[in-house]
Amino acid sequence: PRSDLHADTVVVGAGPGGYSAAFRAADLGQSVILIDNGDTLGGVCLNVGCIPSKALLHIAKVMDEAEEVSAHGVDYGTPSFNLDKVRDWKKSVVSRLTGGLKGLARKRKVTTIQGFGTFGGPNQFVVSTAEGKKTVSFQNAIIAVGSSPVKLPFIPEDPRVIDSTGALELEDIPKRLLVLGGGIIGMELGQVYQRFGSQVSVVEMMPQIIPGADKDVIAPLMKRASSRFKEIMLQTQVTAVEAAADGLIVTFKKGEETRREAYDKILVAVGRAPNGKKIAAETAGVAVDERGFIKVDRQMRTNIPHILAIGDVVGQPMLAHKAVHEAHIAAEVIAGHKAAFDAAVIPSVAYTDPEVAWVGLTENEAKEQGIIVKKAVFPWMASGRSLAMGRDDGLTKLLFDPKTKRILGAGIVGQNAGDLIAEVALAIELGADAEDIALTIHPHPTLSESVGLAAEVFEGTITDL
Amino acid sequence: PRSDLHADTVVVGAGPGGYSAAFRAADLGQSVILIDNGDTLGGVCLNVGCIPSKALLHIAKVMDEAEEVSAHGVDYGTPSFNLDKVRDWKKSVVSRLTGGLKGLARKRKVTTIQGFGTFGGPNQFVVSTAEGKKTVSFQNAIIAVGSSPVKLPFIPEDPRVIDSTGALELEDIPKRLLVLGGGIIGMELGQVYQRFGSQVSVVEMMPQIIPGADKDVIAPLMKRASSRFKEIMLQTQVTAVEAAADGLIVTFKKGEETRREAYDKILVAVGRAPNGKKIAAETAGVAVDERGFIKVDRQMRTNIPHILAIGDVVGQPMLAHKAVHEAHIAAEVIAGHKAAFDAAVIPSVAYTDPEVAWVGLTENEAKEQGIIVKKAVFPWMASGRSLAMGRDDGLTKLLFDPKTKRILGAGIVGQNAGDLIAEVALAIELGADAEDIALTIHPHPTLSESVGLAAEVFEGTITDL
Amino acid sequence: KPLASPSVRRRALEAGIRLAYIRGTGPAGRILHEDLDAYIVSSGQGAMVQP
Ligand SMILES: Cc1cc2nc3c(=O)[nH]c(=O)nc-3n(C[C@H](O)[C@H](O)[C@H](O)COP(=O)(O)OP(=O)(O)OC[C@H]3O[C@@H](n4cnc5c(N)ncnc54)[C@H](O)[C@@H]3O)c2cc1C
Ligand SMILES: Cc1cc2nc3c(=O)[nH]c(=O)nc-3n(C[C@H](O)[C@H](O)[C@H](O)COP(=O)(O)OP(=O)(O)OC[C@H]3O[C@@H](n4cnc5c(N)ncnc54)[C@H](O)[C@@H]3O)c2cc1C
Repeated sequence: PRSDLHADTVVVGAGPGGYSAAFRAADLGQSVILIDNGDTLGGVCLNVGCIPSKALLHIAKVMDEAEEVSAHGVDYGTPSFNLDKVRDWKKSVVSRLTGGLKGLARKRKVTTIQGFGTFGGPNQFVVSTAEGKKTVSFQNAIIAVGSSPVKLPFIPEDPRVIDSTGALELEDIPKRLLVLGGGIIGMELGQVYQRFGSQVSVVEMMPQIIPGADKDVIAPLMKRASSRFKEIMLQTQVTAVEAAADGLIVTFKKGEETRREAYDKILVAVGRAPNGKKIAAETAGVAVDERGFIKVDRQMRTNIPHILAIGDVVGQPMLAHKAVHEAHIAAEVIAGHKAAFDAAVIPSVAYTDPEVAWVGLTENEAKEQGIIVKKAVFPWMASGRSLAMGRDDGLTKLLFDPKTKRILGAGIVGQNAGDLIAEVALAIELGADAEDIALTIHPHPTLSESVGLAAEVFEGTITDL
Repeated sequence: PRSDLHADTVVVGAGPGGYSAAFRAADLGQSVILIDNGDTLGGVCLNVGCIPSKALLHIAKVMDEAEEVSAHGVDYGTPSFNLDKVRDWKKSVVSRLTGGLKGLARKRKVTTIQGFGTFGGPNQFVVSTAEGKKTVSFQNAIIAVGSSPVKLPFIPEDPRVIDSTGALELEDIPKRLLVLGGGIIGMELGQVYQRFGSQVSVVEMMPQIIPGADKDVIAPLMKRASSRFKEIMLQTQVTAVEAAADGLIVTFKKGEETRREAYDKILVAVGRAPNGKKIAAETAGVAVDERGFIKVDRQMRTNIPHILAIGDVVGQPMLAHKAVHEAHIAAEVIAGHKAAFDAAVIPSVAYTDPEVAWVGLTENEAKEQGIIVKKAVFPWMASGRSLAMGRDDGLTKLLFDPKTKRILGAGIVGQNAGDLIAEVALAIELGADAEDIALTIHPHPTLSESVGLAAEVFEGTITDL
Repeated sequence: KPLASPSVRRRALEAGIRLAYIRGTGPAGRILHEDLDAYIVSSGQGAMVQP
């Protein structure tokens, strides 16, 4: 053969998108090769994203709760904190999952190649491996190369400037940490470092943190974070960073005012850029836009029909569950199924404390798009379960079409919000209306009850407010 | 007037059923009087049931987690435990909610009377209050008198024998506690006392704890509880209890074998009996069965059409959310709406660690009723979020109709299972099938994902196993 | 947009049917599997019905 290796379907990138596509394709009878340059399968999400961040957030959460129950009769005092052990535990969680993936690949006879892949032509990848270059030919390819942290040009190369990957390495707990970017990743990692002992400042250009969510939904997080962080600077720009011996001197600009402040570390969390430009896509004729995104149709096909793309590299939202959903579609399309992306909504979650989750239409979007919605809010102050967890700072907001009463969206903030939002996602997909949700008996006392109760607020049948 | 007081609708019992019915009736324009003999509104659930038990379980959970993170690098050592403060906190949670109810009653101009009510005729209650007897007449009445702990005749009256109410008072933490009954309440309170320092034994007549749920769903709870409790005796009967000076001597019978063992306290949690016999129902002509249940139709009407009944007193399952749902129907029926009990399913939750939740058909029921189901299980060992919480012992089981693929039931065990079950309740109410659930994008990494993944197991599209 | 659940939408896609042509008989006009079955039978596409 002209190539060293061949498979029906070759997938490049073994993140949630890539491994899911490879496994689904194999389950549908294809021979599959999965190429990734990492040491382990799982991509960003498992190795340096979703999973390690959630493991650290879990530790932080337990520390918060231990502190809180100390006021309620179970006094823990200050724990002895061993950063090495925390890091090891985080690693063990990641390894268990990436090891699991390896087993799943083997079980499915998916061949994995460790190396960096670029197109060698419309039916070939060239993979740079430890043993040299290998060529891999295919009938169909799936590009799942994901994204990388955005770097800011005016920030110097300095070991004290880290991105999310660096932050998750937990090299040390800096005394003064500046988080550049108040999005999901910045807020999650900021809370971890604050809990582990850093004095955390967050700077965000937009007028609110986590700009995708509505302001009222963000408010409880903003309140809690503000009381624990040193400060949260909104509508503020970083215009310069100077690497001095005793700190990184940052210049902030808010309106006309500028200010300088020193930090021990800076975590840059201003977004992620797609990796589309790094795979010699032009060699295969695959179009990549100037930002590095690869455009696909609803079947996940690029402009070259036998080459598909999925996950972060095809566009926003850059979320693991979107990548997996697209992965299944791509594999099914290649297998000849008539699948297409048809999901009505993709939920978003910030795994902060409190958690913030939203799905479907937000109030901001409704306003922008001129869609008239009626909102119904259930404040968790009236939730027995939330109070029994020592917390009263959540809320469940549902947005309905005032005419059809159909559910259009939801924003939830509070403990387990990320779990609760799934019910609303299903409700939206099924076209449920307020009464469908209100008349579904939710177990008491749970937090999920708040979804039913918010629907009762809409219906005017609520008796818990 | 012939009576001291009069209202369109009089509700007796101010538990979740009673207060919800009273508030809904008031919102629908009725004048309402709410009678309860307790010091505060809220009935069993708020005062000595759902809420205080969940508050204590929260403390126990945090203690468990603090112990677990100690192995992961954040060492807490043994906390200083102050039972008085724990009790005070529990009380404060309860007071905040019962105080809230008082405000809601006032806002709605619902008159509350503290006293024990019995029927004085088909349109009258006689209430024994601190200031003497008062008569209250009505057009319509709603009986919401709830239930009381079952007492066992062969157990002596002794301060060391307590029921759930006594257990929640937290008078002390006995060294050796026997929990009589391995149902939800027994297992919840058993875990609280174990965590707070008791050596806990559980005795249950049935072959499994929490007999309503399927065995595989109970297994992870059984495993955790077994490793922490002194023992869990199944298929074992208590035949005698003797009050000795240095302990309560209990005789157990399992098959042909008998055994005696001493305990410092016994918590009797063998079930609850309806309070229907205590309200002189015959005076109004309302039929009460020999066990104390009041039979109602789908509109919640008793045999006397203008007298309705709701909640624990009308039958199983004795759950707060069932009571609230029935309460709304009763109030709406009285207001002339064409409402009727029409919910397909009522979820059940044990707020143990791990939580156990189930809804709709169980495998046991399917077998008994000869219904053919196909089950799909997603083990949480493969859930990144569960592992990131330091736990791998959950599972999500969905039951489908093999022909229509419609979802019929679910059993979930693991952290937050009680929150996750709501999505399945909604799915069942809406007649969703496996594909509807599998194609709904669940956020990653959450525990709610396990519901989508179990549906993928059914569909054969799963790539995480 | 016609109201239909994800599985109905997927089946319609597989059968090459535009949901806009189908009248839903479910609550709020929701298009059910049965409606899709009936449409397929009436439009002579019976062979495409999958159990
Ligand atoms: C700190 C952090 C936390 C996050 N938390 C969440 C969360 O909680 N929930 C969520 O949904 N999302 C989260 N995300 C986003 C999530 O990680 C991504 O959306 C997801 O990983 C995208 O999956 P993917 O398959 O598109 O690609 P990726 O996971 O980015 O994987 C791409 C893989 O391809 C490899 N690769 C790239 N180019 C090549 C090449 N040319 N040859 C060979 N291999 C190549 C990369 O090394 C990588 O392994 C988080 C991200 C970060 C950084
Ligand atoms: C420890 C424990 C934990 C529980 N946990 C949960 C849980 O987590 N989730 C759940 O769903 N359920 C739980 N339950 C069950 C739940 O408490 C009941 O299902 C619920 O309270 C029933 O509500 P109700 O309105 O029928 O009556 P109740 O709550 O029983 O209230 C009845 C009220 O009527 C009063 N009353 C009775 N007779 C008279 C009279 N003649 N005159 C005046 N007043 C009268 C009583 O004093 C009481 O206040 C728990 C129960 C216990 C004991």
